[in-house]
Amino acid sequence: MSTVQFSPHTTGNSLVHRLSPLTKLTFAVTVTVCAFAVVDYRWPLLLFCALLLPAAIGAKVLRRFLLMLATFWVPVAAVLFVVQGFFFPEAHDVIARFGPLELKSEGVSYALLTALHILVLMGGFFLLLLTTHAATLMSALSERNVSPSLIYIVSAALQIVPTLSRRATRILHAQQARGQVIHGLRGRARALVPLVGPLILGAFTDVGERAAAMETRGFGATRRPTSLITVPDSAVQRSARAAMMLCAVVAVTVNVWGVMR
Amino acid sequence: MIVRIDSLTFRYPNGTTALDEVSFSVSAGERVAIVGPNGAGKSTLARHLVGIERPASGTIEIAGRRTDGLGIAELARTVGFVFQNPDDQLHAASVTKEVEFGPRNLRFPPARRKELVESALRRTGLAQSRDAHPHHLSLGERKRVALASVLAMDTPVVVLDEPTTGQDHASVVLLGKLVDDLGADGRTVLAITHDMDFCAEHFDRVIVLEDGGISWDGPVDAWLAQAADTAGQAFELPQMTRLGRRLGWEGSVSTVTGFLEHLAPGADPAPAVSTAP
Amino acid sequence: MIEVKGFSFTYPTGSRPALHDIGFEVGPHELCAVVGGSGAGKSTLAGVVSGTVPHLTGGCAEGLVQVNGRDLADTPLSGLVGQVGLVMQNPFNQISGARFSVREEIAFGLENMGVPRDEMAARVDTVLHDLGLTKVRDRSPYELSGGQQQLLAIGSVLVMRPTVMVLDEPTSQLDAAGSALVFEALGTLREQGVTTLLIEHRMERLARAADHVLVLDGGTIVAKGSPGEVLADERLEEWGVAPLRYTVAARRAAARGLWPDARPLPVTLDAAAEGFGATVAHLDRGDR
Amino acid sequence: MADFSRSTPSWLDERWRIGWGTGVVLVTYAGLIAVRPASEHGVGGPIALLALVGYTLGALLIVSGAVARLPATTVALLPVAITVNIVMGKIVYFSGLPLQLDSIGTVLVGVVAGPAAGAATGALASVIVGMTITPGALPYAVTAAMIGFTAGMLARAGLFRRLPTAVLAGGLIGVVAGVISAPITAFVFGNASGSVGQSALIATFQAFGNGMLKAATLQGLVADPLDKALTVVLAMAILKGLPPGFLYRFPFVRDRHVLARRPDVVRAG
Repeated sequence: MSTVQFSPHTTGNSLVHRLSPLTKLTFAVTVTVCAFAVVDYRWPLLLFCALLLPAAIGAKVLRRFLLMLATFWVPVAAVLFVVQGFFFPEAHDVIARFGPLELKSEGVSYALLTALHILVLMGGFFLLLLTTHAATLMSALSERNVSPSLIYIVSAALQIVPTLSRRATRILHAQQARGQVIHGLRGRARALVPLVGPLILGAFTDVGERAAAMETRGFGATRRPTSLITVPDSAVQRSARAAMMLCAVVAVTVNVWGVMR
Repeated sequence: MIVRIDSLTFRYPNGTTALDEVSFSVSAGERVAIVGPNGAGKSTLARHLVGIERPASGTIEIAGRRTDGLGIAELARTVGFVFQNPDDQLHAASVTKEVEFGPRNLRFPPARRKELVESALRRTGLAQSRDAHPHHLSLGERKRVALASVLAMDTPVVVLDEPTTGQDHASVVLLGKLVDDLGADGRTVLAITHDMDFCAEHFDRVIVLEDGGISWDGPVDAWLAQAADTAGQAFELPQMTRLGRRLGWEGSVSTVTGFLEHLAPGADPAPAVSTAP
Repeated sequence: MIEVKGFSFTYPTGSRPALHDIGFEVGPHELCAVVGGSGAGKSTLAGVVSGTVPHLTGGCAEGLVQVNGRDLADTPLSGLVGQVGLVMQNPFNQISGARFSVREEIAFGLENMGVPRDEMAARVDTVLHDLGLTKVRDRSPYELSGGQQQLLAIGSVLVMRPTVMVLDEPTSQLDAAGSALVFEALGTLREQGVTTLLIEHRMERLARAADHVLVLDGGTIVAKGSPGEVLADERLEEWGVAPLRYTVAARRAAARGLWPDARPLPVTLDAAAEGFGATVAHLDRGDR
Repeated sequence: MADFSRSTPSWLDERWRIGWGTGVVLVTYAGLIAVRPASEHGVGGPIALLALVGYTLGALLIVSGAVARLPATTVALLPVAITVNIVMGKIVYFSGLPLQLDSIGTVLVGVVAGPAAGAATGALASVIVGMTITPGALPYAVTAAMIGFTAGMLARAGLFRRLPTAVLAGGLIGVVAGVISAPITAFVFGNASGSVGQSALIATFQAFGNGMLKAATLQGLVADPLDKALTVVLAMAILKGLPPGFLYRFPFVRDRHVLARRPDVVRAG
């Protein structure tokens, strides 16, 4: 297993998998911007059905894609419909009554639009994450001269999370083995310091050594770093990215201008 | 029998068998070392004793009670577990408070608690650093604080996971004496260790785990006598054992005292000159 | 080449010096071992020779530390990259986390030095092979066992081909086979002319591998010399260092006339076997 | 160290990028307040886009500027702090306590390494959560950045020397977090993000006739200061446990007397 457990990435060799991570990142950003740019619920729905779904099918990650949306988008959408359907400010057009609550049409259409916007935002990024290994994304960014410090921080954080989660479990067991009872809300509140204290203190005190190790391995030395691996890119992808970026900028400009006016 | 394990089997979530039909019993006051190559199931076995892992099949009885229905915190009254990494448990603002955490959880009356804490601090040589913040101490000292915090719970069974790793000579000597004393007090000590010299000098009995099963259970010298030379790849055999073999001796010796006794019986009657036996 | 003269150091938060009036030299083709109890200043000394103390920790330093003829007081850490390699006690902290596979983690230092890709790949693969890590080259460094992580930490420094290596308990998590690999690699380095400073508690391996042994106690050097001289010293335990069982057995035997008179106390299995072999032969003759 | 780009014009160097980023965030916030009355019918699309783009751009500028100026020790600290945020968030979430406490790493970095490092920690933590747990965290990057930045500024002002003032600082950090995050909650997520409890609170405020942004702001002002004050109390306990030698590696703590003088640190001074 070469994947990092923490990242949702799936292995595969489809066209979408092989695209440069930068192309997929640009796509996720552009499709989100475009979705928010038009006030009509059919537009984000069209983007989702015409672009995101086919891409997920093509990459053979449809099941995971839908599963992730079910986990993360459905709850947000449900809350959205309840909150805005019943409590949308200054809405009058009542379409149904549930006891003292009144479901109003303005609220429902607003909820529908917003939920679809969020669907596109989440879908775009899920597609990127499902088809891209974090290592490839980081390598691609470092080829684009993104600061090595930034790359380091993100890469290390991604990798330390599972280690620290395991450690949290160990600490929990260690304190229970010293007779700590973790039952009920009060018990859990009391257990917080004995769990969190060792977790954070241990993690922080390691930092001094790690910084020393990095510096002796030349991190931050002024010479230009090289890279062991390269991320394939192509002229087609470069122009596609430029076009998408232009598209996003136009969408934003038109909107901001419209809003300000 | 304070600990009785019968046909204990355990599988990891991914299906690999970590322990396969392991059975043994330990009586009160026994000092048992559990040894074996990395990944043989030593830690998994130890985690079963404190209730962190639950057996797939088989039973564990501690002080006459089946552990099935007991939580980790309930088992803590009978089994004290000293984890390998002390930083996994140190959280209090002073050494004294840290050591008091266990007895307080177990609801010992204040006078008894104080007595237990004092005795644990004395035995681990920490009386001087009682007010220090545990995280401001050295690794060796932190390991001793973790040890003291378990001793203070006054459990009949104490389980130690790699107690000598990261410890300097003085601490190892102190630890060895502590293991001897606990045994003399009638408390049972089980220790996972890879330090064969430490094992030979302070334990009456060794349980060797290999591939999830027990390949030896009995006196240390008898095991070393029959252990093949290839065992030296997985275990760094005691220095005296290797010397005895080099001299072509039959049987096996594992400690300096045993070696001298074999060399010239009766010539070394009072070996207590050095702290290393 | 390491040269330390009249060196003292106090941590910014310390009330007394962590190192006091230290002086020693280690030349090319030499392995110098440092032993001592907890808090004796061993790790501080490793930091001093590798330049991380006081550059990263702050604190007050006096005296001279030269590595390959350069005074560390006026050399920034970046000036030592590729010359001095530091392997730390805890391999988990040595892993940068900046890379997602073992192979790339080993390459991290070379990337920072700007080594061209082809040369980098060749050097990385050699190190992977030498330390037996080829099988796990594509795994995440964090999925390795403690022992494998320790080998990775050593490999990530070896690959930079430093002329001075500083290792702080590099075999603490390794089993017998793993530490044999490390000591084999150290032997090769010594042949190649590398200067090595090794902090180690496995006295038995050290007695065979080291050219000199330094004993630190309370921040000062209390003994230095060949392993045979230092490790057989009676005061070793007072200094907080575990004596070898061979030495203890021979000393106790000598007190009862069971150790050949002129023979020095043994610090290796070979010497012990030879000495006690002579005793056994003598006793056998006496019996007859 | 570590240039963001090989040929940066001077108006885009590190310091300026933090300034520009903060400016963009503030202008965005002001814009959102200003256009709100006129947008009753267009709510959701353009406004959300403005909030999203303005905040993201601001966060990117702040992060790129902040990260470029960090010394190696701080660079090594950031991933650890980010991880602490994430794992804490998970622990507290599964404990069922009505709290978040998922900014403790950000606050600690702000106090130990200063406002810029704090801002970078917060923003990057959101990026990591966005990459691994839910993309819903991405739009909140700027809020998290502001939490770290504010913690750093208040530490510089000396509020973390004693516990009572530190609790006050926690409250202030909470106010900033509540106000800055409101437009995202209101416009991007239609007031439906966060936990069920938060959404219920927002719904109550809306039911009493408050507009969407006002309801989200009120909710933030109720929940955030309490959560951040508790975060700070916990952070103070941790700071006490950090070995003095560790804190000494950070010039921000060392030179600005950010923390109370401990007997063990005084000797150094």
